[in-house]
Amino acid sequence: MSLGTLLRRGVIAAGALLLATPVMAQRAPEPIRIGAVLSVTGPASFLGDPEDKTLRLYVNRINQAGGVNGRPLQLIVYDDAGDANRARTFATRLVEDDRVVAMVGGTTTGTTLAMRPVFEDARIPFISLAGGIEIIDPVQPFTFKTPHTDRMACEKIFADIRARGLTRVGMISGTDGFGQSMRGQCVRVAGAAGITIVAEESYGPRDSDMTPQLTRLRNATGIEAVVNPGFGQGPAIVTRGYHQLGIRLPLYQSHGVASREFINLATPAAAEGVRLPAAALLIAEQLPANDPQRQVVLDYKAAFEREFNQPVSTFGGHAYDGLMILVEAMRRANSTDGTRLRDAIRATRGFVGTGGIVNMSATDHMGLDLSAFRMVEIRNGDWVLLGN
Amino acid sequence: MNARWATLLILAAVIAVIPWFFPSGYYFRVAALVWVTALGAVGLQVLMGQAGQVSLGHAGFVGIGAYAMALGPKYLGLPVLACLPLGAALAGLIAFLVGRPILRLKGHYLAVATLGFGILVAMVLVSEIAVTGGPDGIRIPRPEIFGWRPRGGEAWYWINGAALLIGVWLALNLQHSPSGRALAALHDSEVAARTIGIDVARHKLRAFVIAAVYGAVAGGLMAMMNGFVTPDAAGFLQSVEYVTMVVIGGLASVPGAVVGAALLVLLPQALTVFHDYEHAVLGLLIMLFMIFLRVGIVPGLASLLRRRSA
Amino acid sequence: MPELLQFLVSGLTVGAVYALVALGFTLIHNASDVVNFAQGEFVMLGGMVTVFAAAAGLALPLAALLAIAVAVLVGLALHRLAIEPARGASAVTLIIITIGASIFLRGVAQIVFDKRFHQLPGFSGNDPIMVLGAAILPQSFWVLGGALLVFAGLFLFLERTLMGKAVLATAANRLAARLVGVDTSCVLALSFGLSAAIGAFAGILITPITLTSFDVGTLLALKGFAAAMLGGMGSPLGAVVGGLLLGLLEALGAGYVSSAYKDAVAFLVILAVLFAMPQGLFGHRGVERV
Amino acid sequence: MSNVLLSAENIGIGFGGLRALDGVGFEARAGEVLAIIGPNGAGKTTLFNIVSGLYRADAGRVVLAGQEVTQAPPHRLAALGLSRTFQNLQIFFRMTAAENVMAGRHLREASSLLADLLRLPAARRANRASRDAALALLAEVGLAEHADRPAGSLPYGALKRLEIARALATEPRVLLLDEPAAGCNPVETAEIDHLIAAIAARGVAVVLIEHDMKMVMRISRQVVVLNQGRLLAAGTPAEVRNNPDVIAAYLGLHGAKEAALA
Repeated sequence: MSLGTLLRRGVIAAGALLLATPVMAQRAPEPIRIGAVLSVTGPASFLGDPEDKTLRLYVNRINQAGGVNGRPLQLIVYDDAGDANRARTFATRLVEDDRVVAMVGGTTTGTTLAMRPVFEDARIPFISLAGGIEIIDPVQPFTFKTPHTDRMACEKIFADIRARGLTRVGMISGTDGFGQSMRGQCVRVAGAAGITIVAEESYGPRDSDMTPQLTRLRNATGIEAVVNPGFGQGPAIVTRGYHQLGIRLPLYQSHGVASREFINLATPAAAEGVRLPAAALLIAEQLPANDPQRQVVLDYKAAFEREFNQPVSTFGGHAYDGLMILVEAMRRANSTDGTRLRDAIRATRGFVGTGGIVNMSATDHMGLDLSAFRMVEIRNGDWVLLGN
Repeated sequence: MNARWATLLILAAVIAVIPWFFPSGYYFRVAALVWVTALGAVGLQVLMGQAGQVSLGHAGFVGIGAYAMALGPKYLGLPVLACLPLGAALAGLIAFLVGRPILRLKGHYLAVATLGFGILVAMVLVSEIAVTGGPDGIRIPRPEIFGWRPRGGEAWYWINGAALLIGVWLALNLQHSPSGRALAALHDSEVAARTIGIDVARHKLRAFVIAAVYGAVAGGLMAMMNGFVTPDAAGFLQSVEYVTMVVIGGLASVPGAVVGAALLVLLPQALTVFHDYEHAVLGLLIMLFMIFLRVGIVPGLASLLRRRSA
Repeated sequence: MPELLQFLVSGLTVGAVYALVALGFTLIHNASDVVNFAQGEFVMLGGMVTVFAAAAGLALPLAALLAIAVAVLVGLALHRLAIEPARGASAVTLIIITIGASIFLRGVAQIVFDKRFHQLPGFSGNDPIMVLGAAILPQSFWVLGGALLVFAGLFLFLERTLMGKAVLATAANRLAARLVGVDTSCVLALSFGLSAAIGAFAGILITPITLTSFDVGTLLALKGFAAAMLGGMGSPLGAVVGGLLLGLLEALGAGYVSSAYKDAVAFLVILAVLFAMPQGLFGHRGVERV
Repeated sequence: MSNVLLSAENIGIGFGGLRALDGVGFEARAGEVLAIIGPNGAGKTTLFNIVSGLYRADAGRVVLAGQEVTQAPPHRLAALGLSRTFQNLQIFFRMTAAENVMAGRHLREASSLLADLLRLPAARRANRASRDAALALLAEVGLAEHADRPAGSLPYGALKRLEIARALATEPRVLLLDEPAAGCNPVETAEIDHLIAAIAARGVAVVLIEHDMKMVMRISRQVVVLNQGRLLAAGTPAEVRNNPDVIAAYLGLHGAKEAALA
């Protein structure tokens, strides 16, 4: 070995140490590497944290059950803290350094859009957990998503408002990506749904008090219902303030309010009567016995809550769906080749997830329809499924 | 003046040699990120280290530069590359306009005023969704340089490396020039600087504009490299990170800004092994660095070496 | 009119918390020139420790006391382990140390507690009281009353006790204070402990209204810092006025101007004040000594 | 008189309720040393701060080389030929001694920001010229061997002279020296003494605040005495020395103190 190569190897080793590339023990059979870049901390940790927990939990369970195609899964998770630039770097790391065969994750629409070109260039399937419709519209060859789009949430909410004979809506939305993206979709579909948006307010993702905005909505004339696109603690504070100010109009939250934690944070008294479009997961026990999703959501809920001692959220459920769609596709394709895997994911039909029944196609990389959403109302501190 | 050439030579050598040891494209990406972040930090070093004026709004200018790359092509139909100088000029102009009143403030008051500026920029980027795409960000078309389309980490590694080299060269030139001396003078004693004929307000403003232009160019390059930008690029946390880079590397030192930037870009990559403990370890390391090398890494190590050899 | 009253109450409640955070900034700054960006983490500790202690079965008052004790211990440790070893370093170095400390504390909190949001029940229930058409939460009275208590207590401490006078003397002139026998290092430790206690207290009071999580500190530190600057760094009165003013500005900005730009409204007013009064509302306006 | 370079007329300033200066003035002539004396708190440094543009007087006017400059900022005054030193040192501590003086060449450096950034020949020429000038001035004040030492490492007496060198670097026509010999030993004082005389001999109008009476009497052509912000006396050293008011208010008080200490 020449001095040059020796030196070179030394520096590579030092560099590897410096960048702390996980050194993997060589085992047979070679594990299948799956990547995830999630916003485990930062402003979107409300979404990213349960996603992270779910992926780890289920990769373990799959491995205990013998892995996929005789090979164990290896999950590599990076935390982008909600920052798109950081997400992009980790995406490159997954593709170039960790050599993952697929990616589940991308907590927010912003980080997903920043990472998408990396996976598209590398021709590696990328299943995003973010809501924005622009992720899959127009369809990109290798990019999929599991959550319902915010457009669907808006349509579902507006349909319910119309069913109550109301048309004039006030909106208060978070200025985070989730809130603004959904706000935009609601504005876009309002006309077609026969809804007029007569007043709009917003609040910062970390704001601690929304009474001034709500006071303005209360005093705006002609509002018949209020919609709150947002996630995390914001909707809880909005709901509290709404109740505190004694506003009696129907209040609609979004699918971003995706966990029983919301009722606790908002207090059951304030949350009474709030309606929202939710995935089956929230109302697992109330699903009729013949509902195809019942078993899946009950199992996921039980597993998650037993493991982490905290209520499930639909965001964790999106991660579950993403991972399972990928695993099924791997089994069907019996391959980890990017394009074959992509074709297999695209061929997903009748997959029963926590979010709904997924039917993908070349033109639909999400595969959910409006039936995936169920309208629920909070009564006595619990979700109640409304008859569709 | 020898130290100036030595710094440039070492930096050029590092940029030229390390790719040789990169095991994968990911390393190009990270190193390219180091160079472009360092470019932004060098700009802040001119303002904070050389002129002694604090800014908690540096990322605001980075954001302006980055969004110019998206908005120029979208609304003015310009080629992306043309937007780089345009964004820099715009950032410089904005700095010139807001700098005049803001720079009358001193110390913490200046910090809070620049903080306010940065927050305002981020707020506009988040709120004016129709123009900026809002919190989910906006795409940037791929640039074309005489028919060549830089793709992937490696191309950007060289582009950003070259930009950093130029940036460091300019900053070092400035430091050892009449203008740089004027900045150093007003940094040490504004009163004395004024009485020897230095127009303190004008020179502070120059440093502010220079920092803004550096920030905008760095932001523009980063945006092109990512092909995407979100308002986080202009966020308060980014501004704090830039300040931390400059201080941790050594306020008085141009190469210090590069070292500080390298540290703060590489650490989060290295600390992923700690998973949940990542932030705790990062905070701990920042504290330890500042406690044990309080003048910053580069000047701190330099004086340690000098003491050892003496 | 009820609208205006609603905004005022809302602004004062949030502003009281900003004022308490700004007060913490001021106390530590006066004793050491350090701008302690970990101040927001004390607020976080107050809320989070109370929530978790209460969840573990401790009575709320005891949980609150425990939270304050924990925050004070953290404050003292911060001083002893991070600020004291760097004594003599430049102000900006010390600031970066506190930024590191804030990242560290948040990182530890995220492991010790969790990454979720938590709430506390209102001390006197959650049913609003209607005053002239404005709905006021009983917790708002707790926040305002508690803040008032802190302001009064601090005033008495500074003006009426020997230790308080030592703090004031140190603030006025550290060298002179040391020469007349004030143990300035002890004063500094005291300031950290006191700031931590005040921060934690604010955190406990506000959690029933605003909820809490491991990372609520960053934004509060930012707002508290701005409030302290608006009032004039170094002036406890300035901190209080600055905090309340900032809270009011945000509420009125959101109520009358635009909710998307309410923070912008607040910052524009701060900038305007600083342009007219470069040392803040109550800062020292002494002539530059040459 | 045509050779009056700097005149301050009827200067007044108040801080809060306190009248720090009231109706004070002086005329400094080319080639002469004018001393301003008075007990501590008499307002001497305040007068310097007004004349050099750091404070704004609320009454009176300042004329520099025939041009009214009452509200002019310090950097403009410097450009018009006024320079000063400080009682409490205002050294650029992060620079070397030579760089301190080079900074004083600021107004003489014909180099643009662009040239400086790109290190064009203009910038290099300016650097070289400034360094040459600085070394010459350092030699003149006796600091040649310390040129490349960090200013922070120089002893107090040397820093006093460094400030003078920096002020001279602006090529002033009027030089204000605020206690140049304070804290210096007799040898250093004598050196400064010679230096001041040499500066005046070049035609510079030197205005001096000093407590060392021997030095004042030795080198000044005129002496202005301030007491509690008012003009107490003005004239030649001999006139002032024999002025009964001065003896009573200033020398008497001072002398009594010195006597008590002796």
